[in-house]
Amino acid sequence: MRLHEYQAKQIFSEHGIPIAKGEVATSVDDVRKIAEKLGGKVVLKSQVLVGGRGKAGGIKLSNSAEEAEELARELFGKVIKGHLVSKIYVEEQLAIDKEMYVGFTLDRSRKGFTLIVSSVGGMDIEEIAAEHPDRIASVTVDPIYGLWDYQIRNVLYAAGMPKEYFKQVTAIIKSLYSILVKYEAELTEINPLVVTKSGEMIAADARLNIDDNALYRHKELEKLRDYTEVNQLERIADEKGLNYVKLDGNIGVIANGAGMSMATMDLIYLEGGKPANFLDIGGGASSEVVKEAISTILMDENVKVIFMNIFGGITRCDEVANGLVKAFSDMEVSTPIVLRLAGTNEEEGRQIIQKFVKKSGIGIYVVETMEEGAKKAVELAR
Amino acid sequence: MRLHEYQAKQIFSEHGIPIAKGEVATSVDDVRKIAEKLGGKVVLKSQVLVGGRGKAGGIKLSNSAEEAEELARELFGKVIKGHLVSKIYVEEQLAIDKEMYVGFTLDRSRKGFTLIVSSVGGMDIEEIAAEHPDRIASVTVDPIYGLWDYQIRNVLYAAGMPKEYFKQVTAIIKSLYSILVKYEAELTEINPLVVTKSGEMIAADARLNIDDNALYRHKELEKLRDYTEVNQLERIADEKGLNYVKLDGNIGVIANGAGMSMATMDLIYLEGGKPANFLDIGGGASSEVVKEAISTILMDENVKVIFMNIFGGITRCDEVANGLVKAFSDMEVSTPIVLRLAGTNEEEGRQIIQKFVKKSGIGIYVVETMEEGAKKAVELAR
Amino acid sequence: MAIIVDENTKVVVQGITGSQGSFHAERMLKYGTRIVAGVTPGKGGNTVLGVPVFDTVRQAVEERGANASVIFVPAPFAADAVMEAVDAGIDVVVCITEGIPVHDELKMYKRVRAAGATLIGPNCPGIISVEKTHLGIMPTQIFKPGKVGIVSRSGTLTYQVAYNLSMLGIGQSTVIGIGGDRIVGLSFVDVLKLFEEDDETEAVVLIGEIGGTDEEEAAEFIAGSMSKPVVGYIAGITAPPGKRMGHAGAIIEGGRGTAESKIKALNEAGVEVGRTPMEVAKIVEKVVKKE
Amino acid sequence: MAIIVDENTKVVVQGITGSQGSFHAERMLKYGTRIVAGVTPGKGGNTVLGVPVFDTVRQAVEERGANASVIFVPAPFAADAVMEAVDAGIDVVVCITEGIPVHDELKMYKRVRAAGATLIGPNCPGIISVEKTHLGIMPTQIFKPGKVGIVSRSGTLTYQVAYNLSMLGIGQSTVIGIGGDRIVGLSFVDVLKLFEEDDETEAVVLIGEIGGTDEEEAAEFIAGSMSKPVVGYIAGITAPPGKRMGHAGAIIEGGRGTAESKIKALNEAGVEVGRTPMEVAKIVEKVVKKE
Repeated sequence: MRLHEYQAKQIFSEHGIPIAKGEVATSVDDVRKIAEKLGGKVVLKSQVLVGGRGKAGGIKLSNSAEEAEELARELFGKVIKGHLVSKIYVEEQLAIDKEMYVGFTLDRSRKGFTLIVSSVGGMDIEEIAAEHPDRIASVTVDPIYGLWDYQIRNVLYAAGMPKEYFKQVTAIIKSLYSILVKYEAELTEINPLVVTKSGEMIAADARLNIDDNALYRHKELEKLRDYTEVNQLERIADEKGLNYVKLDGNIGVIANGAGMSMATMDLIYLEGGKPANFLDIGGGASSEVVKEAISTILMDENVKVIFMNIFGGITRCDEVANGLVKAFSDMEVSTPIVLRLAGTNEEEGRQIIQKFVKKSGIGIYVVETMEEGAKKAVELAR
Repeated sequence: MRLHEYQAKQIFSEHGIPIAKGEVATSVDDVRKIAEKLGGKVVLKSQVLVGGRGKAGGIKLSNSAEEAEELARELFGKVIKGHLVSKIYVEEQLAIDKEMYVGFTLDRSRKGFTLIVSSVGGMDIEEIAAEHPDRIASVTVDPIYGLWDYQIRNVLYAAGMPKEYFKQVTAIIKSLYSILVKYEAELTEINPLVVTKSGEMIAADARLNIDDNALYRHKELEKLRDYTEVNQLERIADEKGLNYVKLDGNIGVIANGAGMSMATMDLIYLEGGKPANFLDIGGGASSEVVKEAISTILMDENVKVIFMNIFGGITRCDEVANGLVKAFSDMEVSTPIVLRLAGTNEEEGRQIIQKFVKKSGIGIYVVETMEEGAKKAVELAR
Repeated sequence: MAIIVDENTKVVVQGITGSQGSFHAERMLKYGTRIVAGVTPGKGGNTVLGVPVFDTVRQAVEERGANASVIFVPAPFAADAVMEAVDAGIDVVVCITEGIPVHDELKMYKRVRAAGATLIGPNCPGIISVEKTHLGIMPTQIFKPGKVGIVSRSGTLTYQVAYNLSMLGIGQSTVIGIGGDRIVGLSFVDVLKLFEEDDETEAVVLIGEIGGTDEEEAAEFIAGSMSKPVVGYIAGITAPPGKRMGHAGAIIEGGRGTAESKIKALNEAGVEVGRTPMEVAKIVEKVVKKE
Repeated sequence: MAIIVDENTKVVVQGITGSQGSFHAERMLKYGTRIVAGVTPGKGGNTVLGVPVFDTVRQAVEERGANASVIFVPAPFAADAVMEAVDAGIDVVVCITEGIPVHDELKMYKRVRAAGATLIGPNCPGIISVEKTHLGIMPTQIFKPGKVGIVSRSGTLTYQVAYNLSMLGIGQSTVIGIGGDRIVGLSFVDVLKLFEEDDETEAVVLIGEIGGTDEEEAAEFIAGSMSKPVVGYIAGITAPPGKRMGHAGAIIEGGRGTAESKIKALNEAGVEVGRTPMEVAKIVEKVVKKE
């Protein structure tokens, strides 16, 4: 779960990382009031959970409360890289002398959290890495031993950090690491970390991504999840506990396992079709989950056919078949279903479907292989 | 640094470990008031930093505020195993159904903290180990990985803990470990951990020893140090940063290094004398420290002679000699000094002393070996 | 011979009294897996499926000689179960559980490595040494004994490929799902090394997916140190960048870890990559017949 | 040969610009120790005693090939310095610093062991391989080359015994102060093993003190696995139980770790224990002459 800048900044501030004065607004009126309070010279920052919002026009400078009001009117309701602006963070403008970068990110290959520091900033870290390779340095922190001062020193020296900033930036890095551990983040960064003309070091942006799997231990953060950002269907799927991503094709995809789901989508493309979604029912799904998966996909009006591709391991084919039957019994479904069942309790599953099709006479096409299924689904979607 | 029961209990309570209602009192009047507040049926517990205070008469049961007042009058000013009672913790009486033991202690040999649990309690852990070996179990926690639930389960099963207590005792053990880590304790224990007749689990005593070397990171605890407990001379020495323990002989001992100090004491005993103290000036002592060491020892009226036994490594003999000269220059000293200097800058040190003795004519006996020094000191003490 | 586990492996099932645990324990027993014990704290002294249940893994090791474990406990307790297994001296830990917090997974990984044990998973289907033993949740009926090893980040895709191979008459030696999470106990390289040394394995199928750089590292190893033929499959060619595709393993971040980069790396290492599971099986058929 | 360090050991001094660091670096250089670098964060680029100073140990290793380190940094920063040294690939870390919190010491210990490096100390006088190299704060003039190894928990007592030995004409091979803290990098057993294998060592002096069970464990090792003669000394025979005698190593807790128990264990292992440092030297003389 990615937090909004204003949410992350509150947490940063609670852990001693200096931030600029600012407040979040949900209306044009709020923006004007906050801008007045801050003396007019402010930045309006669209709170959208996507990178590069500045370049995409999501960040505006204003010199007066009136101007802020006007800019807010433009920003609210605007769509930045597919994300609707419904909150604006209004912050005092900083007199920037220098921009830098600090951040931690999960490192799959080194099995730890990698601290990345750059003594230049204000652009994507990838750009910094490409343009200033001598000003960026990193070290992987072993989660068993935690972060040690020498690691910070090594990185600061290697990134060419001016010595006068060592103390402040070290304190900020230590706070970031505490936040990472405390909230079980998978990524946290400050880009840019700003030095103002008066010599203060301030987090001018704040990013904090929490591990979804750990949210059950951080109920206070789960409340911060912003559903206004998310596609309506994805939100419903999330509430049902389904792993669903909306796409723009017309073939609904249901599979078990992320790999199988992706492979199914890949096959549909290979056959010339376009998937309407990614939906992984996970391992060991109950018939209830299967039913919910089908009903979610049917809410997508683009869907002309559903391809269910199940290879049972921990998932049992009879459960899947029962879910399918339940879905069809509870709802009026006219969308055809291409069904491929293999693996654990395959026979039982097939028998349930055969019996049901015989009785109800509805359009379930049972196929033998996934290749055949993809072909059939693409054919039906035309 | 060992905390008093009432101090440790406050910390335990802040970390979710249930304790009985109680308050600390420094006067008979206080005791009566607290006892009244608690309904009369209370325990009076002398706050002395020594084990076995119960058997030594430091804990009294009272049935009324009046009785509490009377008992308090007896307890205040009493000396329990050499410790003066100046504080009494007044606590409600518990209806005890069962007593158990839980604690963590630094394990030098296994390089971690060993969790010890016993499903019987109310006596010293050594006694439990001897009398109920099948009811006591332990596991060493690797400080790198921390405490895991399975370790607690293993110990509880092995100690024959009744299953109905698992949940509560697990929570208490986890809190104890958090306290251990947070405050850098070297030992923390609850003995007895009590189950009341109404089924509550309560820490009836509380022990928390903090690593002295870590106190600089826990200023809030350093304030809790109770000097009323400590020998006046030891307190002064502690304020001067000296490692001093008062003993009951008449030969003042100053040496560098704990091993050397102990060896010096051992030698004095072997020669038939008795050391007045242990005093280790540590490694690399300055002349100022040496001077303070001498002046501290001279405050002990029993001291008839001082044996300074220095073998310089990181300590420089010239610094020691200068300290000695400073002490003699600033104070009027009639106590004879036996001095043995060897090691780093030995020659420079000896020259300083020779020059000073020549000039001032005071009683410094320079010896060649520590054996000779001990012999001379014992002789002078007679 | 088989890699990591064989017919002599003595298995303890952690979480054997749960619905998943008992369902799959029964299937494993039917397959011939030597399940010597189960563990569920608080259920010690019972018997499930004829298997004695203990409160702790230590007891299962001491009293029944267990040397491998399969873990079915829920995510909040799974890391603890792994730590318990390793501490009790278990050599091979197969963690089926999905949804374990990544900070826990890192600690598990470090502990297992420090102890010199082997962790398969988490979030994996387990391991099968065909007709010898099965530690996991695979649909065992699809496997056929033979000489192709399979290593995979995806559970269901593994079954799919094994199924296709079996249909073509090509059997498998050992099949391992290393797990789909970002932090897993075994890397492709770890398993490729074992297959390279295994007498019973003549060719290997590697099933990867987008995210991470494990496939790229495998390609490097294959180019430098593998003598046996490897056939690849990469899922997620059409996954839109930046979208989260199910389990955490499948994120494309910053251009690294794309299907293209993985396929390119494998091709450059001499690995033919099939576009569908069926195509993979056919390439294997070609490669194995050539031998 | 000498144990742990010799004339080829390339030393970096961490904290070389401090008063203790520079004082002892100078003494080590005079003794012939190959100090190739110093480290003080923020002082990189300077030169002290002709030795180049770096900001990080990594630089000292990369640019000067340092493979051992002597640490003089203050207690609050000492654990960090040890971690830095190990991480930079240093094989032998000698930590002189006194007063390090024990929770830090445990982490140091674990990290050093995991890396397969050697930690001497903390709170120790260091190590000297006589007339070859000296990493520490010992008064080098008292040592004489020879065939007796010394291992000790106490700094000054080590000097005392070495001094007495030298006066009797008995030289030393390597002398190690393992440190007086409760958690130190090397145990008596670790060092005894090395002396047992060292061609240049014919007899060993073990100097222990009250507290802990390291001497008891040493006795067990000597009885079972030492062929060379060992002579012992235990300080603290007269220390009152429960009183804290200076550094943390010297607490008598619960009857274990008393001088009596240690002397008894050593005697039973065939180790003669002297009552004074001089007596120790005389026993060694007798033992060495007998050989």
